[in-house]
Amino acid sequence: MSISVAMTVNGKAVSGKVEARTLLVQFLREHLGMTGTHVGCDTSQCGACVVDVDGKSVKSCTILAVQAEGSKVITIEGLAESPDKLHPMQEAFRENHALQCGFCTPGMVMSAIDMVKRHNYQLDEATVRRELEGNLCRCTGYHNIVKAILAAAPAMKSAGV
Amino acid sequence: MYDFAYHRPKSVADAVKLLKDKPEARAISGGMTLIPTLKQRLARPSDVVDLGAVKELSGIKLEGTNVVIGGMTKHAEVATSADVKAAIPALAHLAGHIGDPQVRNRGTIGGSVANNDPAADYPGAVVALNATVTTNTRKIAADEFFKGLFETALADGELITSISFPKAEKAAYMKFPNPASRYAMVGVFVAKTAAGVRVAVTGAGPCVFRVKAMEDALAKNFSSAAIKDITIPADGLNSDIHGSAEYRAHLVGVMARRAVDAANK
Amino acid sequence: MEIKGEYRIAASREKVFAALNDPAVLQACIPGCESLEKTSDTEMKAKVRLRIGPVSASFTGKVTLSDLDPPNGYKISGEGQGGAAGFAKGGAVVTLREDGAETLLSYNVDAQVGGKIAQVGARLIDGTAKKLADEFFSKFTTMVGGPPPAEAAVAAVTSPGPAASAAAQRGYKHWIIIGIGAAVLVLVFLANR
Amino acid sequence: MTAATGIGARVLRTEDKRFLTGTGRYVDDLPLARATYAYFLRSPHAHAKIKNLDISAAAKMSGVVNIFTGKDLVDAKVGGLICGWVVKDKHGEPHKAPPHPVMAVDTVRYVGDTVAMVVANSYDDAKDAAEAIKVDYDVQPANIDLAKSFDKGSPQVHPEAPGNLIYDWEIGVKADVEAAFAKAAHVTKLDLINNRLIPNAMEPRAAAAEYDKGTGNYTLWSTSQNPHVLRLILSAFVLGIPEHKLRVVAPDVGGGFGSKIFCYADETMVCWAASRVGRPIKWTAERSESFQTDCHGRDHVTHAELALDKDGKFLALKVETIANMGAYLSTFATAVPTYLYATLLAGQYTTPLIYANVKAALTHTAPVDAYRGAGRPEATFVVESIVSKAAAEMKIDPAELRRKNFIPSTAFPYQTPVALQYDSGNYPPIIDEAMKMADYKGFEARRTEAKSRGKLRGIGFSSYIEACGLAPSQVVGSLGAGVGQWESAQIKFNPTGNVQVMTGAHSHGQSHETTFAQIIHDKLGVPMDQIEIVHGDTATTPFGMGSYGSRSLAVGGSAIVKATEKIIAKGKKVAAHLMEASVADVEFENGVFKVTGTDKNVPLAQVVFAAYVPHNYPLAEVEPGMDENAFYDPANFVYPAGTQICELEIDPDTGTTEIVNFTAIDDFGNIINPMIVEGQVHGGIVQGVGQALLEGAVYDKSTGQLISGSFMDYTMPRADNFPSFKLGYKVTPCPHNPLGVKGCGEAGAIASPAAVMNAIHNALAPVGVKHVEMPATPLNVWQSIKGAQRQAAE
Repeated sequence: MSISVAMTVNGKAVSGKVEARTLLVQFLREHLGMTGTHVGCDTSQCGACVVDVDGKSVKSCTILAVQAEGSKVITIEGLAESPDKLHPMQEAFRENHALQCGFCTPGMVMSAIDMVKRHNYQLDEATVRRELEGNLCRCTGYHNIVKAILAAAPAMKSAGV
Repeated sequence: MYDFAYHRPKSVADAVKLLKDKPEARAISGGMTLIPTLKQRLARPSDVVDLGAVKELSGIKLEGTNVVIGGMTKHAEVATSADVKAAIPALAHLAGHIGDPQVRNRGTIGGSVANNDPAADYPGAVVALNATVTTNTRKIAADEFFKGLFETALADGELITSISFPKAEKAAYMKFPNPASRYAMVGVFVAKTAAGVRVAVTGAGPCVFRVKAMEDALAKNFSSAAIKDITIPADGLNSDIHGSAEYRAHLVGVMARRAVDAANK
Repeated sequence: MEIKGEYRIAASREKVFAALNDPAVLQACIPGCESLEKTSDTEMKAKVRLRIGPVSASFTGKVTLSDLDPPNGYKISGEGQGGAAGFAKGGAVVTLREDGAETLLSYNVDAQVGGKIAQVGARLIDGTAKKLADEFFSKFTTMVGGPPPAEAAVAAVTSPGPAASAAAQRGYKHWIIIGIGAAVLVLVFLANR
Repeated sequence: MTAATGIGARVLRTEDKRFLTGTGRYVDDLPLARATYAYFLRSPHAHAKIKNLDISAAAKMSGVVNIFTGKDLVDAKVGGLICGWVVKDKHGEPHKAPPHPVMAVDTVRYVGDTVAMVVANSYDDAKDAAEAIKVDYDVQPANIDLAKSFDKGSPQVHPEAPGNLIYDWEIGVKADVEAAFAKAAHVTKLDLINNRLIPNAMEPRAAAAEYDKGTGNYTLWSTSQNPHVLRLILSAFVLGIPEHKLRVVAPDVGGGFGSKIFCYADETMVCWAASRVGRPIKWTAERSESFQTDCHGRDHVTHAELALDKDGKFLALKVETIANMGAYLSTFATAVPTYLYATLLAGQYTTPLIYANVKAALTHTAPVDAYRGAGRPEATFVVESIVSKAAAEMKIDPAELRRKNFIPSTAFPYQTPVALQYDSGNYPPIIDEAMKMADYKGFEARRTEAKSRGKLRGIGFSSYIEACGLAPSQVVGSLGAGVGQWESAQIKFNPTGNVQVMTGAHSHGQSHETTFAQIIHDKLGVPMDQIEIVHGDTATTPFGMGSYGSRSLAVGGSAIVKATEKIIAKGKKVAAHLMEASVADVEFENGVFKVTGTDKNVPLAQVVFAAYVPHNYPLAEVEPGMDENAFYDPANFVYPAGTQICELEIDPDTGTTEIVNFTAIDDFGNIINPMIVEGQVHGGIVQGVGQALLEGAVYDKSTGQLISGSFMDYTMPRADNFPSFKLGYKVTPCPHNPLGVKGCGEAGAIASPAAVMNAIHNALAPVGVKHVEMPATPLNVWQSIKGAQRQAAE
């Protein structure tokens, strides 16, 4: 069943014709060519596909594109103001070596930003570790991801993002 | 995933009509169970009826001493609701520990309760708090609602519109998560309400169940010491690579005692 | 998965044995059975629609009866394909013993589930089997022996007294009555049809 | 070079920007015009004969472009997949080498064995059609239980390997070891299982291929750790495409951990089919497929005995291991439990006599091959487990017993009784530092305090050594390797002075683009932003062996150094000409050529420009251009070593283990970028702790179904399973490579399982638990405690 779908992705209005079964992540990757959002599993556990839909982080592999009709979607591609001005969370990931192969990174960063905001820019290590439950990383052992998120929280606050 | 026809009704009545007209239709609320199932091609609904636009199903409100939560209310909303935190903090705690943050942002109470996964958390709260499930056609008491593995009293095309939880004097939920999936391997919800003490166990069996012996002991003395010698037989409990039935039976005792201690804090 | 169990039915052995060979009885008792056709004296082909929670799959397959020893029992075996969901196969040795006017049905099941349902649904296989067994034997007992006196039917070999009390404690008497083993038998049935 | 960016500096990664902004390019991200999509039909059975395979209905379905089966490959005379390392058994006979068809022809041998390939206009179309393929299987009994593989009556996996035995291999002299055991004051015996693991790199394996009809050229994009080796295997053994007509590209790759070294059926098929379909083909594994078809790791059953004198000196060690190969021999499978395992059984100790016997078994399970550490984690687990057990039995402090047997720092180079010659090391200061950092002295007080909270606290050591930096070609060649193990580098200056460095190594998380650039910056003085590290494309990089076995820096980095030396040597000749000086008087420092003792100088960039615009240039003596190649073949392995200390608490009521403190002190030789080294260690520790506490591949013993087949049942380490780690370094530079470096990629995973399990046993000893197998899940620990209680009651 072919359906028209329209939404805002990273501030830009986009639309397309999709099958009802098209997942949001497929719409982003295959229809819009935005391949920054990744797919790492088929049971909704790895979190490589996390994006922000209407202010909430969600797994874009577990939501249909048509369910995001009319939504505001933000992906990893929409975070940096410019190639030279990264979002404070991206900057903290780089500064703390919180990524290696980079595959889980987009989802990890999207989840981390959501986490910082939900906790009103105040986090401790235990909270960060618990809140990362929905994101798997096989390279970093999480150590530096935790460090990066803790460092990004005050940076995001002062940057007002 | 097999393709299907997609519908996005705006009212409960429209949704129910669609579900009744199409025998192979499935309702989708948060989709946290249905979409992974569809992705694995383990179901092939002809139609998917998305409840996402049905506004009347969302929201949390206080009615007398009850907290009434709309069926489409997300776990994250229950976890952070000031009303829930004030009235039944254990319920907010439970909601805040379902799945992961992204699942909590999409998954709904109605979807979870209607699905009645044996390892879901909410059924423990519904039974222990003696909640009432309201559907588009009737009200169903908690004890009458959960019937067995993935089985509830809901008829075809019947939708949960809200669930009403009586305020608890004391309550707590303790979960022992499956190490891999983080679903409840054993979850015990203990509640002391105006109507008495209830102990509901999820994850351990094919369906949420109450432990009467513990309830009786706690009614007399609401302390973990009162139930320290009460054991649960392993027969009939779930068993998989993460936990034998014997282990689950043992964990019911441990989690129940910890829940009572937490409720007393 | 290997499961043994025993079940008490308020009917004579002959009657139970006949029912076990009667496609109409089996079809009525097997949850979701859409068709069950005898293709020979010892073979049937069947179609079953399994719906457990979010999962829904159609299985088609065949069932073979062997070692027929009326009215003492038989071996039932078979295999069924559920498309993308996977397959199930196995066999059950069913033995009937007289106990006064009633019959003790014991079974020894060896069942296997494979494919997607085994890979992603491992946690639910045992539970599903139990659920299906519940439905199957509830109906089978009612059809063959009339409604059972609730407590008297408790007879799973592995779970005598404590099971009953456990069940009572939980307030869920009915499913434990069925016993563990029967479940898989039905899963095999189910998968096979 | 400036301390801020040269060797030893904490330089932020060059590659991060693209990964952080979603502009990395992984195989599945490739936009390929007119692409078709492949889906593989896999066997749902562990062992079955294919009686009939009917694709007729599927072929007619909408969107289907083509369907291929094993028979098509036979008809096209496609070769089988190969095992590239010939291990000779104890009688000198080569290992049994059963055929490994790319797709099954008449028999399937594990759940996931490839049966058919559907190529269609969309992935969903391909999947729909695959469901319509009718396969009539005659299911056979399967051999799943490794320990029973050699039993009479066990189902046979291949007729070419009777009794399921691939080889019966040994190292050491058994009689000498037995004689030492006869004189021992104490013998410690240990039976253990090294649990089977599923690598689960976060990017599932993927492949895409395209065929150019005009040139006859194939391009294969693959999630490979070693594109040149993949090309070589496909060309020389499997597909017969001439090497120069096949380009293999491994773009950004999302983690490998060994699992992406090997040549797999799927990528082979995608490549082969591209020319037949006439359109590009894309395939990306679903995670479910990764679980079933990626090569798994570990999976040993071992019995070991350690003989000690009355003072605790090790006299001899004997080890018997059965190693699982799975249903087919993967690319390096035979080497892992032999040369990468038994040769490490000396550990850090002076054990004078060692005998090891390894029998490799076939089972109806997915192939088993190298996984982070490959053989060395298994060896370390045996050695460090039995040493700690001996310490407990003899009531000697576990650190003390280790110290007593350490190879003294004066003994290097040290020849072990199991073939290796350790080049360097100094172990006592490492364990001292680790004990200090872990506050070992305060442990008993912490144990007592934990007890007051009802918790069982334990502490465990693991003093590992590994041999990595694979490897001297002549050594591995003499041991049966089918390839050399050198590495290559090409430094290509552009006329404008910036530089591209082509390496045969491949980065899939290891940060080559940064560390290799640091080497260039350090050696040649080129600013970091003027350096590009190019890897992963056979069309642009010199033939190289790829990245695995912690070899990239020690071997690939050394090749880069060799190439810089050639650049400097050539540059000196050009600079001498430009400065009108003699070459002997020219020195090179900080990117500038100088005439000794004068202030005459010319920067490298100017020399480079002159080399490309040779108007004023010594053309009679020097060729124009500034482009140098180097190949580096190491003189020996490198031998990182270290000590890890794990402290944990067990909740006896639930069996749950919480790691409360984890310390690792390592000697990786010289360090190029400490930030990156730490990252490698963190990741390694987590994979090792994952093995010890969480992860385990579980096959149903009767059906061979992989029941830990998704993240729902295979326990991946998550952030909340760990505390932050304490790391430290001691440095003994490697004496035989120009950087003085060892390897750091695998160390964490090699050492940590033993540290964790020794801590578990230490914690559980007071309640009478004798042995817990990995993974020490809550269920497993609780059952162990319960078993000990039952035994005590009897």
